[in-house]
Amino acid sequence: MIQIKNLKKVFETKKQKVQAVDDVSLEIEQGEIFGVIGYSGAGKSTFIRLINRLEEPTSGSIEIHDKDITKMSASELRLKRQKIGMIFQHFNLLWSRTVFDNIAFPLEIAGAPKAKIKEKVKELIHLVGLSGKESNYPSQLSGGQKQRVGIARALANDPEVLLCDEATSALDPETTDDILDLLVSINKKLGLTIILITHEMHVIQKICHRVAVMENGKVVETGEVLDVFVRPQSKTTKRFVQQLNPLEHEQDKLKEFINQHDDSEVIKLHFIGNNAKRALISEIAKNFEVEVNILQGSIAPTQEGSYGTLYIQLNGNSNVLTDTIHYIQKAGVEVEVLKHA
Amino acid sequence: MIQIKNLKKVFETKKQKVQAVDDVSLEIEQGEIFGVIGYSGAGKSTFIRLINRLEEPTSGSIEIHDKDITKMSASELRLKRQKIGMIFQHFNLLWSRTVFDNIAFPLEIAGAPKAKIKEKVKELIHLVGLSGKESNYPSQLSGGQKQRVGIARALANDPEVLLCDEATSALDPETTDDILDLLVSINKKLGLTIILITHEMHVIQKICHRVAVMENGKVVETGEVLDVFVRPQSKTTKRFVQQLNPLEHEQDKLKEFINQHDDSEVIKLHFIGNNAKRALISEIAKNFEVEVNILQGSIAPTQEGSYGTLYIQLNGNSNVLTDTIHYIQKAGVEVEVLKHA
Amino acid sequence: ACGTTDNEEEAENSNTENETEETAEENNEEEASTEKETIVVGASSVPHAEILEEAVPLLEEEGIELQIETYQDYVFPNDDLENGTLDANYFQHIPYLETQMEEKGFDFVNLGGIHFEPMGIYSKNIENLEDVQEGTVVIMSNSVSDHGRVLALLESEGLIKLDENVDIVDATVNDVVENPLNLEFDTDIDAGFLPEFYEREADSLVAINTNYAIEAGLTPSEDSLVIEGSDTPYVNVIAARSEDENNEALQKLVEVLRSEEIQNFINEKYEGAVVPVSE
Amino acid sequence: MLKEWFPNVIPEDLWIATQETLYMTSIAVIGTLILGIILGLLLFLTDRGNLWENRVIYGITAIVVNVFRAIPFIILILLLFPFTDFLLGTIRGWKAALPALIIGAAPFYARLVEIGLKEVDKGVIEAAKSMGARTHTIIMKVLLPESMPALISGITVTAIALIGYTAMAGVIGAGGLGNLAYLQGFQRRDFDVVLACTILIIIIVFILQVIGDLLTKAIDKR
Amino acid sequence: MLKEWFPNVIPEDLWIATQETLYMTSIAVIGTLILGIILGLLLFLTDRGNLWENRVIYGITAIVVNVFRAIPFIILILLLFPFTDFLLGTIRGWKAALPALIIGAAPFYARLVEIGLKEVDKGVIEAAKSMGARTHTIIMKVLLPESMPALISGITVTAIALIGYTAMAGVIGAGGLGNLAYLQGFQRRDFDVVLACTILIIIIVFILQVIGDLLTKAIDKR
Ligand SMILES: Nc1ncnc2c1ncn2[C@@H]1O[C@H](COP(=O)(O)OP(=O)(O)OP(=O)(O)O)[C@@H](O)[C@H]1O
Ligand SMILES: Nc1ncnc2c1ncn2[C@@H]1O[C@H](COP(=O)(O)OP(=O)(O)OP(=O)(O)O)[C@@H](O)[C@H]1O
Ligand SMILES: [Mg+2]
Ligand SMILES: [Mg+2]
Repeated sequence: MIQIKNLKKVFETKKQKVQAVDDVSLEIEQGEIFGVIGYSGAGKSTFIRLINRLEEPTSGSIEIHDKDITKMSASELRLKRQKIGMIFQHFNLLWSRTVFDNIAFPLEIAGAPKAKIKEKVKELIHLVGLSGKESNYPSQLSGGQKQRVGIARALANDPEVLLCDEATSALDPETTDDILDLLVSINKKLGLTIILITHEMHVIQKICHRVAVMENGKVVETGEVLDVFVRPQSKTTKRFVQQLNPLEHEQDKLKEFINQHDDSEVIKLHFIGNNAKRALISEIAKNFEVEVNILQGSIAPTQEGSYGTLYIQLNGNSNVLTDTIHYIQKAGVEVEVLKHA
Repeated sequence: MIQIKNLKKVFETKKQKVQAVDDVSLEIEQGEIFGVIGYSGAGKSTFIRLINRLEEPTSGSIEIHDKDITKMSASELRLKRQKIGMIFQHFNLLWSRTVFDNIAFPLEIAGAPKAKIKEKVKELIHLVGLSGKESNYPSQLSGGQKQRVGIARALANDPEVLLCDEATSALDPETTDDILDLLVSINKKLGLTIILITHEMHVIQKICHRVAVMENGKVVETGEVLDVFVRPQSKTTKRFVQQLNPLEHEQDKLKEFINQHDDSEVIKLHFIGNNAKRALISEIAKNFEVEVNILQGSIAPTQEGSYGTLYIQLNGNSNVLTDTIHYIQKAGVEVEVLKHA
Repeated sequence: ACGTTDNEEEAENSNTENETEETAEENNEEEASTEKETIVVGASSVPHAEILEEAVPLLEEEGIELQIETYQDYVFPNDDLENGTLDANYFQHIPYLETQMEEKGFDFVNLGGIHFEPMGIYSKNIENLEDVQEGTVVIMSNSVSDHGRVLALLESEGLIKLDENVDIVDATVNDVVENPLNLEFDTDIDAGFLPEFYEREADSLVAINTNYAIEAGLTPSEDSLVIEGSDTPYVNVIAARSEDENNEALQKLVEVLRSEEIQNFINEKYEGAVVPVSE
Repeated sequence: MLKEWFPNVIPEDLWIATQETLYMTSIAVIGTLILGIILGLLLFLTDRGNLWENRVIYGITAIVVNVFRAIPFIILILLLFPFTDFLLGTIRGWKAALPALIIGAAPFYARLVEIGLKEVDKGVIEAAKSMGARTHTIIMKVLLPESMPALISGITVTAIALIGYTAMAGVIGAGGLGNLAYLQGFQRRDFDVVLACTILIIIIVFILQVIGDLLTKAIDKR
Repeated sequence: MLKEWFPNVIPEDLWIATQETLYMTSIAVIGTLILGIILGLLLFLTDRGNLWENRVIYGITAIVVNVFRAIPFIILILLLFPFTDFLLGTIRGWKAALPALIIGAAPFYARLVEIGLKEVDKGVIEAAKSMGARTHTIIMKVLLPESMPALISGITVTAIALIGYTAMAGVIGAGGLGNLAYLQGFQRRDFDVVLACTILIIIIVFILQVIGDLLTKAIDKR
C-alpha cells in the first residue's frame, strides 16, 4: 500500500549538512501496524513527516495506493491528506480552540455535517478518556491530556493511514494501553494502516506486525516483530530489545551474583516459540545431578509462542554440566555460556 | 530537606474547579532521588511546579532547608531558585538561542565568568551527547535532542535540587540510560536531591530511593521503592508495578495456557529479596513428583535482593501439589494459586 | 533648515547656516549696513514667496541678502516675527494684521502694501448669481481670515445679510442674519483644494482666491460670478516690528517690491490673479 | 461651569464634531480591518516559505502597501479625489474622507496583521496542512483565530492612529474634533476649544483602548 | 531628462528636503525605539498576571500612552513648544520637530512592543524564572530577544509612519520632502514636484522596509 523508494532528506544549516533520512526503501502493507524505532536524532520524525509530505523529500518517491505522493498536485495532496491522520510529537493543538473544537477540526475540514461532528467528537472524547474536559483549552490540560486530544484529533476523520510520532510517550501505562487497544481495534475493524514511531519496545511488542530500526537516517533492520526481537542483528536493535526485559541489561548487578559462586556455571537460555512451554527446568533438575538457580530473566507468551531469556546458574560436576547443556540445546533452546565453572 | 505540608492547589475554569494538588504532605531527604508517578492528569506537574513556586499554592507550606519557600521575598526566592534546576515537560527552550547559549543561560543568570561558562557548557554538551549540535537552534533539533538540551540546562548551575518533569519521556532507552547514569553520578558525587516525575517504572526502579504515587491530586502511597514494588497497596500502584514485567499483565494470553492443561495447577510465585537466589525450582523438581513449567514471569536482582514474579504450572498428584506449595511458602516465597487442578 | 523653499541659490546657501545664525541675526541688524545685510522674511508659499524670490537678485545689488522662510499656516509667521526669528513677514492682509495686533497685542507696523489677491466666487454649473437655487452650498477656505471677505461679497450681491454690529473683517457664518436662499456654508476646505472642489462640486458656489483660480485654469475676469475690485481692504502687506519701522533694509525691501520690475513680473506671471499695488 | 471654563466652546459644534469623528473613525476602522486583513494575509501567504509562496504577488503587494503608506496624507487625499467622486458622487464632508482614511490606514494595519500572523506557531499550521485543509480553511480557522489577540490589539492601535488622521482630513471639510481644534482653537487662538476637543479625543481613545484590551484578554486562552 | 520630466523641480531643494527627512526620521526613530521599548515593557510588565503586576503604574502608563497617541499632531507640536524651547532653545527647524515626532510616535510603538511581548511563549519566561533570573535579566535575555522579530517589524512600521508625520512637521518649518511636496508642489500646483517628492519618499520607505525585512529574517530562528 505504501511504497517508499530511495527516500532522502538533507537539512542544510550554516555549519553542516544533516542527512536526516538516507536512502530509505520500504513497503508497508494495507492494514499493517508498522513500528519505527531508533535513537534520538535518528531521523524517525523526519521520515514520518516525509510520508504525508509535510517535509519535501530531497529525492526518492513515496507511493500510496500506487500514486506517487511526491508528484501530486496541491489539491490531490489535500484530499489524500484528509485520509492520513497524524499525531505529532509536540501535539500542535490550536490554543484558540477547546478540546471539543480541536477534535472537531479535521471533521470541519472534511466538511462533515454539524450533527455528525458532535456525535463523533463525543465518542472520541470518551474513548481517549477526556470526558469532562470538553470545554477546557489546551493551556488548561496536563501533558498527557494534550497528547490524548492529539490522538483523538488524528482519528476523527476515520483515516486510512495513521502516522504516530511518539503518540504515547507522554502517557502513563494504563492510558497507553487503552490507547493502544483503541488503535488495534480500529486497525482490525476498519483495516487502518498505522505507522508508529516509539522508543517504548513494549508498544512495538504489543501492537506492531513489523518494525524498522533506524540509525543515522538509514533503516538498518526491518522484519516481523518476533524475528527482530529474537534475532536482533544490529547493535541498536539489540539495545532496544533488551528494554523488553527491563532488568536484563543491568549486567553490573548480575556480575555480583556470578562472582559469588565460583564453582558454578552461568548460562543464558533463549526461548523462542513453543519450547518455552516445556518443563525444561524441572526436567533438568530431575534428569541431571545439578542444582538450578534462576538468576534473572523474563519469559512471556507471544502470538507465536513463548519468548524470553533466562539467566540461570548451574551447580554441579563439570561433566554433568556439559551433558545438561547438550540436553538443553537438543530441546531447541538457544544456550550461551557466560561463565564456566 | 524538603518538607511539604498540606499543600493544595485549585485551578478554576469557567465551568469547573479542579483540585490539581490535594492536601499533599511529604518529606524528602537531602541527597535522595524521589520519584513521583501517577496517571495522566493526576497533578504531578502541578505538584513539582509548586515546589519552586512557579505555581502559587492555594494553601500549605513548602520548606526547603527549613525556609518556607511560600513566604520568601522575591529576591530570596530568586537566589533559592538558582539552586533549583528544573527540566520541563515541554522543554521551554529559547528559540533565539543556540544549543550552547541555551545551556549557558542559567550560568549567565548566576553571573558566572565567560571562561567558566564555556568550559562547563562544553562539558555538559558532551555529557548529554549533543556534540556537533552546539550551534544549532532548537528548531533544528529532534524531540529527544531538545529534551537533552533542557536536561543540560537544568544541570548547568550545579543545583542542589533538581526537579524533572518527565525528563526522559522523549528519549530512546540508550539515551535514557546515559542520562539516568549521569543523574545518579551527580547525585552520588555532589549529594544532589532529585524529584523526578515519570511514567516509566524502570526509571523509578533504576535510580529512585523512594517513590510517591499520585491519584487525583492526592498522594495515595509513598515508600521505599522496593516496598512499593513488592507490596503495592493501591490499584494505581499495582498497575504501574506491572509495567516492570511488561508482559505480565497480558492476562488474556496467559489464560490460553491455563486452559490447555486441565490436569495442572497454575501458581504465581512472588520473590522478595534473597529468596530468589535459592535454587527453588530445581529443589522442587528433585524433591517432589511434579513437573514444573515456567509459563511467564520476570525476575531480577535489585539492591536489596532479587525481586520478581513467576507464573508456573505444576503437573502432578494433587496431594503432592499441596505439599509442594507448602514447601515453597516455607522457603519464604509468596504463593498465589491461580487455578486448581 | 527652516522649511524654506527658496528658488535662488544665494538663499540656498544661507539655508544650511540658518540654525547657527538664527540667534546672531538680531544683533546683525542692529549693527546695520556696514557689510552685506541679511533680512529674514516669512511668507506664504504662493504668491508671496514667489514674489520675494524674484526680488532676491534686486536686493542683492543693494547689498541686502534676503532670506525667505515659507510657512504653511497663518499663525506662526506672526509669532515668529514677534519672537525675532523673522525680521518681517509678508503673508497677511491689512484686516488680518489689525485683528491680530489687537487680539494678541503684537507691536507691529505695516511697512506698506504690495499686492492683493481678488477673491472671486465661481461655479461650474451656475451661470449667474440670479440662478442660485435654494440650499446651494457655498464652499470657502479654512482660513478664518477669508470668511468675512467671502461673506461680504455675498452680501454685496444681496444673497445674504450680515449682522450690522459685526466688523466685516471678523464676520463668520454665525453672523449671517438673513439667508433667504438657505445657503449652506462649508468653511473648512484647505485653500489648495478649492480648484478641485470647483471641478467636482459642480452645483456649488466656490469662493477661490484668484491665484488658485488661475492655477486651476480659470480666467477670473470671465469665469467668476463676482470678484473683488481694487477698493478692497484686503491688501497684502509687509509687516515688521514697530522698532524696525525705519530699518533701511526693510524700507529697501518694500521699495524693491513696489518697483516696476516686480510689478511687471506680477502682472505677467499671475495675469490678474495677483494685482500689484503701490499706494 | 462649561461656560466658565470653556467660554469659546459652542456645545453644538462640539457635539457635531464628536459625531463626525465617531462616524469617520468607526467606518474607517471597519474598512481598514477588512482591507488590512486581506493585504496582510496576502503579504504573509505569498512570502518566502509560506502557503502561496509567490515572488511576483508578494512584490506587488509589498509595493502597493509601501507606496500608500509612504504618500503624505494630504497628497493621498488629492490623488483619491477622482476615485472618491466616482464612488460617492461628492468630495465634501466626512464621508468623502473615508477612502483616504481607509487607504491610508489599511497598508499600515496590513503590516501589523503580517506581524501577528508570523507569530502563529508553525506546528499548528502544519497540523492543519496534514489534515488536508484548504488554504481558505487554514486562513479562517487557524491563522486568524490563532493570531486574534495580535489582530485585535493591532486594530486598536490603528483605530487610534485613525483618529489622528481624521484631524488631517479636516482639509477637505470632513470636520471632526481634530479639525475643530485646529480651526476654531488653534487658528483663532481659543485654547479652551483645543482643550475641550483634546479631552473628547482622549475619552474616545480610552474607550477604544479599553474595548480592545478587554477583547484581547477574553480571547487569549494561552 | 530630469529637466524634461520635472521642469519645476530644483534638485538642490530636493536634496536638502531629502536630507531633512532622513535626519528627522533617523533621529526620531532612535528616540522612538528607546522610549517605545521602555513604555512597552512597562505596559507589559505591570499588566495583570505579569512580573511587575501593578495596577497603578499600568494605569498611569496606559494613560500617558493613550493621551499622547490621541492628541492630533499639530496640537501636540503646539503643546510641546515650552518643552522644545527649553530643550533645544528654539521651536523652529527640523530639530524642533523631534520632540513632537518622538512623543507622537513612541506611544504608538509602545503598543506594538506590548503586542510583540505578549506573543513570547510563557513557558520560556517561566523557565527563566525557575532559574532565578532577575526581572532585568528576563527583559534583556528573554523578552527582548524572543520578541525581536516583532520588535523589528514594529519599528519598521513606525519609522514609515514617522515619515508621514514629518510632512506635518512642516508647519513649524521642519522642512522635509512631505513639506516640499505640499508647499512647492501642491500649493503651487506643480505636480511634478509632488511626484518627485513622492518618489523619493517611496524609495526611502522601500529601503527601510527591505532593511527591516532582512533583519527580521536573519534573526528569526523559529
Ligand atoms: N491552568 C489550568 N487550568 C485548569 N486546569 C488545569 C490547569 N493546569 C492543569 N490543570 C488540570 O489539573 C490537573 C493536573 O494537571 P497536571 O499537569 O499536574 O497533571 P500531570 O499529572 O502532570 O499529568 P501528565 O502526566 O499528563 O502530564 C489536570 O486535570 C489538568 O487538566
Ligand atoms: N530543520 C532542521 N534543520 C537542521 N537539522 C534538522 C532539522 N530538523 C531535524 N534536523 C536534524 O535531523 C536529524 C533527525 O531529526 P528527527 O527529528 O527526524 O529525529 P528523531 O529520530 O525524530 O529523534 P527523536 O527521537 O529525538 O525525536 C537530527 O539530527 C536533527 O538534528
Ligand atoms: Mg522525533
Ligand atoms: Mg505533566
